[in-house]
Amino acid sequence: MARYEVYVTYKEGVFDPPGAMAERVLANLGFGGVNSVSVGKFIEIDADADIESVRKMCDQLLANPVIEDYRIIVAGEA
Amino acid sequence: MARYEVYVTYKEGVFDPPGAMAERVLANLGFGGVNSVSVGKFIEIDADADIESVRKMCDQLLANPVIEDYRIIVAGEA
Amino acid sequence: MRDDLSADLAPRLAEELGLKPAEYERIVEILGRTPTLTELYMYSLMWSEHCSYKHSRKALRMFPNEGPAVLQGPGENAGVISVGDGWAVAFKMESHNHPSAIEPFQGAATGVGGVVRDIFAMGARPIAVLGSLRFGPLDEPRQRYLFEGAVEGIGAYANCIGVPTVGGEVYFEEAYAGNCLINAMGIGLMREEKLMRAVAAGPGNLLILIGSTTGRDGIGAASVLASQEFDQKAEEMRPSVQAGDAFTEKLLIEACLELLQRGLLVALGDLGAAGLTSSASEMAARGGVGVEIDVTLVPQREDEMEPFEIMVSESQERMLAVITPEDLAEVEDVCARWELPVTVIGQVTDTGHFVVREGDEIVGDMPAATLAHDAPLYDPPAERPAYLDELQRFDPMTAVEHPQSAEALTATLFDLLASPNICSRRWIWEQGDHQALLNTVVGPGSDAAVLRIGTVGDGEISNRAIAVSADCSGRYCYLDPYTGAQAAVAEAARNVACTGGRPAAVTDCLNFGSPEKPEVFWTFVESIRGLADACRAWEVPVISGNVSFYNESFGQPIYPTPAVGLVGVLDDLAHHTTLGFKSAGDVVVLLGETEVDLGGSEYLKVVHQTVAGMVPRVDLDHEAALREVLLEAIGEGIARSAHDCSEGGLAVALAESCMAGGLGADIHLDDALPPVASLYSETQGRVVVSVAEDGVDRLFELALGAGVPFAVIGTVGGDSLRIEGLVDAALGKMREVYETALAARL
Amino acid sequence: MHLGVVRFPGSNCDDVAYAARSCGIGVECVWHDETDLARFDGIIVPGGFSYGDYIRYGAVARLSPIMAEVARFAERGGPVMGIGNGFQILAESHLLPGALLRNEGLKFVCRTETLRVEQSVCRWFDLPAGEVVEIPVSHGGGHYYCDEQTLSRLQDSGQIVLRYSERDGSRLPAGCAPDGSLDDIAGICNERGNVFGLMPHPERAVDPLTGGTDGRAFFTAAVKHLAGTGG
Ligand SMILES: Nc1ncnc2c1ncn2[C@@H]1O[C@H](COP(=O)(O)OP(=O)(O)O)[C@@H](O)[C@H]1O
Ligand SMILES: [Mg+2]
Repeated sequence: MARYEVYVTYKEGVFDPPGAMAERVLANLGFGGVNSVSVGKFIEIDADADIESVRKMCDQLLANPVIEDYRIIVAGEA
Repeated sequence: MARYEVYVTYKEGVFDPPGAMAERVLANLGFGGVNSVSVGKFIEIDADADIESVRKMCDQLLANPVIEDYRIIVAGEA
Repeated sequence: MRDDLSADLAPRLAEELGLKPAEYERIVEILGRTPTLTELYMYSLMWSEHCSYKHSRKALRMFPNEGPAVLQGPGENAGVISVGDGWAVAFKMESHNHPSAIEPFQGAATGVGGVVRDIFAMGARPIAVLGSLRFGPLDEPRQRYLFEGAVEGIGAYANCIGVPTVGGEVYFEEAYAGNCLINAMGIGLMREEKLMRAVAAGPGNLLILIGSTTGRDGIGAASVLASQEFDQKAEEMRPSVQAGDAFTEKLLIEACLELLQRGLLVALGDLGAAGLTSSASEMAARGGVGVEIDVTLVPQREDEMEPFEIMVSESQERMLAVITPEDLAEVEDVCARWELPVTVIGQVTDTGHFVVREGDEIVGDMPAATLAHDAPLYDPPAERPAYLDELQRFDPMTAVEHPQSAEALTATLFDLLASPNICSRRWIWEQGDHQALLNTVVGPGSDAAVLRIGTVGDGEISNRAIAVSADCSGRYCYLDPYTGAQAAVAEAARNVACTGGRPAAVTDCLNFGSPEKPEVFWTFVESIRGLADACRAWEVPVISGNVSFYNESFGQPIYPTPAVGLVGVLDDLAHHTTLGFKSAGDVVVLLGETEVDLGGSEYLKVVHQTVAGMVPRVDLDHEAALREVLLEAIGEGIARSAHDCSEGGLAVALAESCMAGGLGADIHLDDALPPVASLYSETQGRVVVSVAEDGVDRLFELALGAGVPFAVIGTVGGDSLRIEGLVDAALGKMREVYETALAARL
Repeated sequence: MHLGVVRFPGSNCDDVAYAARSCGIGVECVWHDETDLARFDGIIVPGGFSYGDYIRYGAVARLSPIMAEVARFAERGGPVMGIGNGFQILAESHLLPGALLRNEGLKFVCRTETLRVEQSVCRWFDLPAGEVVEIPVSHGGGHYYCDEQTLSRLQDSGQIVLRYSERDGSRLPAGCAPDGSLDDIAGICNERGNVFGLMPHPERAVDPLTGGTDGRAFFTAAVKHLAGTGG
């Protein structure tokens, strides 16, 4: 059983509504110096599967290639 | 300017409907051996701020301390 | 038994679980032995305030529950009334105050989920949700967080299950700063013959669990949280917060309604507070049968759950049903189609006992009815609060300086229109889908929502409708709980009548502090008496409700808040009315008479930061007569708009009719009252009606016949509200203030 | 004339079916595991919350057996309309370009919006360009996004069907679309004009009692068109 971590982020140039909102609200809350915030997904998968199939899971379900990139990390045995 | 990565996950025992849905759909798609999927947030912050203020940003806005845990990583200079 | 407790450990654990020593003794007496761990948990939850109503049950008996239209009164998951032509409507209001104070989004969301399950447990398709909400003032960040989270949570959940959010109410008062109130009202529609009850029957029949898996989340959450005083100890209670799964709820609605449609269910009930324990014991008690559950059969979300955890888990989105063994295969097919797990977890027996097994081992065996009904009932002492005399002695007319000039009075109108308790709630209701199901004839933003009776899915559309409103001024109830409670029903009934609906029945959610405090308990009893007297006089029965005690923080109780949800019936949709003025030249009429009633008013609060005085009295006969005049006038098609006077008085009511209609008005008031009273008095029993010129005589005749004071006060037209000598407010400016006030505070 | 309305768990198929019927169109709700659409002259993917919109709007619905059939149906030139969640599903399925993101203000919006009909190749729709209609929106994820090249392609080939607009049909000031949509886009179609997606809900505007009647044209136009093509 392996533990995979998948990071799903918006592609460059895609508008990120939660990120943009967070930037605005953080500034309102008085946090100076925040240049940018982006909000993506952090998906943890425990599976008896190789990284190739995890890639397929991402392509088919977990990410939308039109707007998102993803990165998979093998985080060890689960 | 530093780059921080924040990982937001559900606290143990809090039900994660999207994660449960992903498990089911992946199984239906024929991915065997998926034991568990959890869906959290992956937040990237570029800011002129120390980790203490990033922690405050998380407590105040980016994570919901009642149901979520978070982890901050300093990912380097942005 | 495996869960055996020693005779000296058991009472100590009982105490920790909130049972009083005498209650523990009673359990031992019932069982004739020391309870097991599982039994102790089950009793402690069933006998908690939340599940047993042990402090409130006696007082609740004051409510009238019967009437020709009532198909199901209190005691079931929701009340049900007939609304004509074979249609029935189920409704119920429920609190989720304590969970929401910890996590507003999830608390409010799961509150909606819970009340909606109560509705379809009766066999009705959920058709509407309303929220009755109270927070502290919005200048505190914590209050903004609670408010925004709760609004979002209600919307998110209701939207996802495709049930429109058609109305509600919200108030901001210091008294709720430490303890917000989140009450959700659910409404459902069915054909009368489909009425379903949670009554187990037929020994040998199967108990099935449909929906989500069972986890440790919310072990005793609702019951424990709702039975304890609430301080800033939120941190420690966190693990009992639960996340809602609206999609599973949507599947449950569809699957359960299909099972019902096919006649496959003997009984159906939802799992709410105290989970399986409560649902199964109540079903068994109602049916006079026993039940047996094997916890190992219950699908579990977490590892190594103890039997007691499974029995009291409050995991959301689960339903319990009784079916015959022959129907199991078909039931499984239906659930599979809706991708919902369904599991046989036990059966109905003829022993009258609730037996809990872990495989072959028995871990609990109790007379089922004792769980559901035998909690000791209390008669807590009640004492009129000492502060009332002083508050009521306050005379607003003499105690403070009032604005006199037209300029100052106009400025006051704008201040009131900007008050969070009066301004437009658009910011809230745009976050909820109020149109799904295609029957919303009048959505939020009017006096009452009007929903057409019918199901577009079956192509069945009728000419009938229901009108619904949720109301309660906690401030009035604080100053005078008896009158305040009457004012709550009076306002709800007026709101419904303003749209053309005849009040039919009421649900309530009684939010109070600790019943163990005599002064709080007095306000509780007085409120019930007020509601009961009004409901009895108007023959509007109370068919369901909910009590939420221990709404306190740091020993400070909230305002007594008996929220009322009222449903009325319109026999013909061709005659319904909204609050907006319709055309220039129409005549503006005031039904009812203004008196000097500034005690407890929004004016006093906004302008003088004062909550004191005698609240407006409620004249039960006058209110009834007023509604008859309105219903006649609307039924005959002469009333072109109708809007009741509530917070902010006549001036605010006129302003709202102007804004809603996009038309100004020229008004002349000769009530011989001090200007501030003319404009901002909150005298009950008043409605602003507009009629075409040729309708005035008829309306006068109707009012005269019913003995309702009638005054022509002006005409519709222009682009400002001009009240002679007192107010001159441009429509555009009023709108700007009224529409932006809420968002501006967030 | 026979339209199929796809029913996923969580979709509001009944609303659309009712609206279409009230405009004189024969409709049938089709369960998401069906794989034969041959009997239909057109397909509507309705609004709602298919699979709760967990993971992403429309992400799970796109994987259901019927969507492969809908793709084939569209490929053969069959008319397909996605409303609200249906638009999101068509975008996820790549039957329409771009994607729908969360509303810019992060809040769900339910209100009636003014829409201007654009000059387009959309075959679901025969209202004249420049016409203004009032249709309710009700969504949390209606922010249309695509990259710049796609946007200019949409423009050049007449694929922008509806825009949020002022009452008089003029463009909104920047940032005033209810969801922050790119270029105020409320509805687009594919190059051939047979696949149409829109966030507003015309099915909520077919009855003067409940939301007006401007939505009827979205259904009656289909009737005319489909009749004209012998469907
Ligand atoms: N929490 C809420 N959710 C949805 N609609 C609300 C909410 N609170 C108030 N509203 C709506 O805003 C309008 C004004 O509310 P309110 O001032 O309480 O009306 P009234 O004084 O006539 O009872 C009503 O149509 C009501 O349904
Ligand atoms: Mg009113």
